[in-house]
Amino acid sequence: MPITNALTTTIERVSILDEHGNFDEKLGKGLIPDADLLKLYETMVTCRMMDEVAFKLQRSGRMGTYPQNMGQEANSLGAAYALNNDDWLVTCYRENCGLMWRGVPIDSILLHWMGDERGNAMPRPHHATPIAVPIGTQMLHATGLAWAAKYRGEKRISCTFFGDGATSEGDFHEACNFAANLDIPVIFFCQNNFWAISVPGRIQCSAPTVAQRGIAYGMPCLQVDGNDLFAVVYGMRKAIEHARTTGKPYFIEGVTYRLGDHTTADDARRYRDQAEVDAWKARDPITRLRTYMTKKGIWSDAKDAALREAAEASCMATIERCEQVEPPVRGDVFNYTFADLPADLVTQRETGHTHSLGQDPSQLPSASNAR
Amino acid sequence: MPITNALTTTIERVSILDEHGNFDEKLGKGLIPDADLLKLYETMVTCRMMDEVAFKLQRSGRMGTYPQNMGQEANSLGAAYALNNDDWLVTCYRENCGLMWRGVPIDSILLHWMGDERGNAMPRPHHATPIAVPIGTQMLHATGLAWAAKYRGEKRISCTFFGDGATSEGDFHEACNFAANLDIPVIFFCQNNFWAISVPGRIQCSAPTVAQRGIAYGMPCLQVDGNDLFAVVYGMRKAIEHARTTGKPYFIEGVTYRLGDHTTADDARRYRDQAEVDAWKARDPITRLRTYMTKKGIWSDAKDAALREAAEASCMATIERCEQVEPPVRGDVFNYTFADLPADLVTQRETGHTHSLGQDPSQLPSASNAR
Amino acid sequence: MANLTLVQAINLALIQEMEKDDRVILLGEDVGNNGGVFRVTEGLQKRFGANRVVDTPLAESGIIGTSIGLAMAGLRPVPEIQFEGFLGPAYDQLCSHAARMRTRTRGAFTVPMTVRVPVGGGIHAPELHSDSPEAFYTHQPGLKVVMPSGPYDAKGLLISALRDPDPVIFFEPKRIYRAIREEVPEDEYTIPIGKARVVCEGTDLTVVSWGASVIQCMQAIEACGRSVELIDLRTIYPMDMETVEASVSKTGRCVIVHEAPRTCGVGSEVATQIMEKCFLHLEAPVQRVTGFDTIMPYYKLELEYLPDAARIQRGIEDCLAY
Amino acid sequence: MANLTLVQAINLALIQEMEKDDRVILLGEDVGNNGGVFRVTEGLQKRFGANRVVDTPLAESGIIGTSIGLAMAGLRPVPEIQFEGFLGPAYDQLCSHAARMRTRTRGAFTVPMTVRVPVGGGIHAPELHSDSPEAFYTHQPGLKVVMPSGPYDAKGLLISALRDPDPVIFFEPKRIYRAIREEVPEDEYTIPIGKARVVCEGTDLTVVSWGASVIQCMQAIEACGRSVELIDLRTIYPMDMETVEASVSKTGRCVIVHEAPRTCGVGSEVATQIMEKCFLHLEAPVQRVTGFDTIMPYYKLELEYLPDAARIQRGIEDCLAY
Ligand SMILES: Cc1ncc(C[n+]2csc(CCOP(=O)(O)OP(=O)(O)O)c2C)c(N)n1
Ligand SMILES: Cc1ncc(C[n+]2csc(CCOP(=O)(O)OP(=O)(O)O)c2C)c(N)n1
Ligand SMILES: [Mg+2]
Ligand SMILES: [Mg+2]
Repeated sequence: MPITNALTTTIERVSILDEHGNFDEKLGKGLIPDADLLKLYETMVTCRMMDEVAFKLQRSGRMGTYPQNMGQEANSLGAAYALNNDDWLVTCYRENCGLMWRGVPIDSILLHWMGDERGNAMPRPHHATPIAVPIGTQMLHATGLAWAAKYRGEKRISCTFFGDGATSEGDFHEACNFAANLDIPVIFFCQNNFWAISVPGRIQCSAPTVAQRGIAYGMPCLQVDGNDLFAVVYGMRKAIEHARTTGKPYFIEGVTYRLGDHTTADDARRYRDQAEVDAWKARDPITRLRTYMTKKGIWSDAKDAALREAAEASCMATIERCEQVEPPVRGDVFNYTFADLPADLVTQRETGHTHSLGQDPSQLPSASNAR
Repeated sequence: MPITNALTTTIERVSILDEHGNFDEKLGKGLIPDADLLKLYETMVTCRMMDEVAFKLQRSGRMGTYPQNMGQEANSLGAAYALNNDDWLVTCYRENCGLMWRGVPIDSILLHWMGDERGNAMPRPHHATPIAVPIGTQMLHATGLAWAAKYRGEKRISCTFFGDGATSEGDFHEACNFAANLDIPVIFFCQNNFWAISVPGRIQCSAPTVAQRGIAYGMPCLQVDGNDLFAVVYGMRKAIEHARTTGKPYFIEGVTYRLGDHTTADDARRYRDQAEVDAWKARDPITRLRTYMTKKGIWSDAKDAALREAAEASCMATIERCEQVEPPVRGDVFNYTFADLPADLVTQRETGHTHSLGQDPSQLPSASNAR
Repeated sequence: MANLTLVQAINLALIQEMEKDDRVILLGEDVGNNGGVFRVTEGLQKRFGANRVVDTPLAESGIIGTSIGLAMAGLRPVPEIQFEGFLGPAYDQLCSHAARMRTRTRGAFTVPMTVRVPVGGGIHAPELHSDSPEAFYTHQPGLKVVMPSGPYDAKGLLISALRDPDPVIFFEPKRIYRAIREEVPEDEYTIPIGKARVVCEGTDLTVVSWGASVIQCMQAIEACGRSVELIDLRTIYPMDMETVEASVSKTGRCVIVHEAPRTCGVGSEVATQIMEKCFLHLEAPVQRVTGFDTIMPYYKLELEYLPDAARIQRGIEDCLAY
Repeated sequence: MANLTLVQAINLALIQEMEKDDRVILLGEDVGNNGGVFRVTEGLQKRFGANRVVDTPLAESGIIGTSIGLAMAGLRPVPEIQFEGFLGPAYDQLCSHAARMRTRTRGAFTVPMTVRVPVGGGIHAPELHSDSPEAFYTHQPGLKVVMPSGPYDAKGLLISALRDPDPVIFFEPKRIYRAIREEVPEDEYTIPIGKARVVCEGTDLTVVSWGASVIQCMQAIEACGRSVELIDLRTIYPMDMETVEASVSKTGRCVIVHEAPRTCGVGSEVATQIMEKCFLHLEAPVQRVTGFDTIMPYYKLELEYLPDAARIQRGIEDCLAY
């Protein structure tokens, strides 16, 4: 037989609670207990509120460049919910909701965007890594973290998040390839929001799905409606089961949309149509859940109003806490460069100068402020 | 429908003349006219002979590290045969046979491995790029070259070669992704020889095929028996047709094997079984073609002996030519750094020194040798 | 003649060269429809078409690697890397290929490309958006490195870069993208790569700097009230040591100012060459006022890191007092 | 105590540390079954298992990036990059992440890893197999850079590197992998990172070098017949300027020798710091005998490029004659 089949493969798409309120009982029933659902919804609303508050703060000069998560909350939240709390959560910057669920103080995230490294000092028990700024680089760390767990015989896995744009970077490829070929249990979760700043998704991946990127590595791949918390949880459970039992990676594409600008430094009206945004607003993961819970009788407009009020108050309190954090001291420019500072760096820190004639430590410009 | 199909895709494998001498008339008939076949065979034999001669030369200290092509000749040869002579051929270092077909002087290739940059001064009309040493990097150049052709409205495409190991590099991914999403006609040809020095293929790609790497980009992909010149030509014709008519890329995996060591600096016995090598010797692309041509009555043992003798003589003549090339001059360390040398580099060249007190150009150590 | 910002001057240079030479094409992340995140390429895609101003996938090695191919084929690609911190993934293609192509092929292939890169700190940006990596590319043979300090120079230098037969890294100090305006002739003019500019003459001490720091140097010089000569290198490689040597031979003292970390920064090269060339004229050791040998801090502390007028002034005064 | 090559000394150090500390794991291309292309990791996979000595995919960014993750989780990965020319693809992970992790997380995450890299020319290898990129990693804050010049130092320095809480780039001069043997104690010993070694004492001039060049320096010193002090830096960052300063303050003259290109090479940093610290002692400008500011040529010309004993001798003599 001169032409034979070398491979046939398929990718499935999961949707449970769709934008019209249809709910698939077969897949969805019992997936998320009502009590959890309420807490998950609460987290989403708080996260959304934080976006709004942070945006306003940035506009009034009290916050640096800030990337809103608006519209994408269900992806990281569903993942954090399905994972164990000691699985590694290796995120980019649109996973605030998942981090909040994990218990990472939102203060950390805000401090980071306020230009303060202390925001990245993620408390160890959360098993969450610092916010990743260079696109596409953090997935390799996720692979390394899960590899370390495997080496030590721990059951811990990694779940790493990244955008559609990030899948264009070479590091994305290398992370998937290491995990697939060295048998490392990593869940690669792409939040496909169809834009990388102003560049449309087809420039990053003109294939019918982003999920099929996983086929290159022989990974099982799945596409889920990323604005459907149920679908995300369903997909994550499959992925987690696979990763834990086989020790191998899994690829999930969450189809979603960022409803806001890329960051506060961006103006998305320059490059995309309002009609597109409106269409996606109708698929908002929060609205969808609210309608579902209301129909189910476990939620009401009054409860929602109360929740929003509480969320706003809590966000404002967080902001105020962050703004009251003592400013970092000049010495911190130096203190974390190495565990032990070389003498030269000590001198630079003590003098505040780099020129040699200025490096007489007895002439400290502000000795008190140095540490 | 909660679970829907998002993608179904298949990959085919082509084999026309198999290792047992079976020839598929349906696909193979008329694919390569007999007259061409004889020339192609001649090129393969010469290429193989060059490997043997270069190997011996290296052992006697007359040649630097040299990577033999043994066993893989059909891939690049079939490609070069199917391509137009002004399509870009962007190779790694196991494509001597294709370069020979293209007319690139074998002297160039040898000079390169003899540690002489003049070997890389590929004559422009051949549309072949210099030998690529850093693995996985040249495919991006292929994409850029084809992009330039597209920009200028030329019909020229690129065909780039790389190993299974190279598909692990991030640059491989970026090259495929640029071509796929920016609509650039590049044929990505992976010579899967199952080894990257001592590392087995499954560490580079544990998926059932390397070809499926192309699915990630929505490219058509094909696996061919890379030791079957007919299958390679068949696959290349499909790929060329696709690239020229759609302006888009195509992915081919040629399944093959390197019969020799990785390079003359390697000893493959350290990491692979002789049994494996022997099994692949039985699939040698040259033997296969010879048997076929003999059966067909267009070849004979006597002709073969004569050819080998002529090939050996021609290889020895080439070697001698290369060894008689004037040694490069010291000035050549400098002369090609920029189109116009900065004054500082001129001084370094004229004096042969980098220390400032040695930089009085009137004290030329060897003024005559500087240019 | 118009009063332009640096952003506008670069935009103008690009327009003029693209109109003259259809081998010039722009590519990068967000350079097309969006006109670049700093709006440097604003309006260019509309004007020249999506074939000549191309939004690429988010992959810096891909941007530089395909640009190398484009250049090998005879075009003159102008890739943009969105921030200097994202040059990292492109480092290999720049240093292993772009820089080496002419040498390793004995001129059979060349890479006439201009890599545009916003550079430096002071704009309250997130991490990796405020670094100054010019020394890396200066140490790599085969690359030219340019960094203008104002709109006029930017236009003239960029046109030279676009016409250069070899790869040029063109660093654009983002801190002054819009902070200053200068008269920039509409007419075409070039400023040669490899020529420094004496910003102001002086007799007591020479300050050597480049990029946005030149502004801080001017403030410091003003503040210290002495006769200080200021040299803006403009091109970092090839370095115009002739101008520096002439100045330091006259003044006998020199302070070098840059944002990058001190160790193995470009300042050490300038200082060493001054020692080599002006040894007998030197009345004090050459001083370096630079970023610290630490990671560029997040923005709450960035002004502690960047050499400001006060630190420069102190350097000048300590050097004068020696 | 055995008479070992550099390769053997490193192999021994790895064995001893791996036996003591199961957080140490090796990874890279061909390091396992094949024992590395230079056989530095020979026998280690057999001894410690394929879990601790891991053949990875052919991807340098992947090797360093996953090592960062391994280190963040508390292991002590020892990635090998097969040749220094292939550090390029890993540059971003090294400089954007490994170097910054402690700073950017205020110590919450750290990267205790040792990147082993064969370095330098002189072995008739193909292109990108003969470069000396130490200056790039010296300029990047947050990394330590080590380069031994012989088997004894190699073992002691490597053990220090493996125990260091921060990322160390450990360059192994491949030219002397097997060219020299030294007595190397079987017992565990460390050589501190950041301490230079005075190879031989002298009064007329100081030579500062590191790596394989130290051998050429010794030949040149012998040939010139003067009292020359030779300092082997051993660690390039943090740099032991105390030792250098003490020496040059005594001799008043200095020649720095390295294989890398001169411009912005480590030599310029050493020279500048000498000027800063020994200004009044200097009797001649510090001299640099280095690779040229060109691409490292293919091997037919590599000996024209590398500073050999004759060029070093000439540098010493010109400096002495000044
Ligand atoms: C390596 C690198 N290149 C460029 C940038 C600038 N940049 C920041 S976000 C972004 C787009 C990211 O798109 P995507 O991965 O889809 O994530 P999204 O913002 O859509 O969530 C770009 C280009 C960067 N941060 N890092
Ligand atoms: C970037 C880079 N890393 C490592 C090497 C060293 N090296 C040379 S060839 C090779 C294996 C290549 O394997 P593959 O791509 O399968 O090609 P093959 O040799 O099998 O034809 C390696 C690791 C290199 N040349 N470049
Ligand atoms: Mg996106
Ligand atoms: Mg291979």
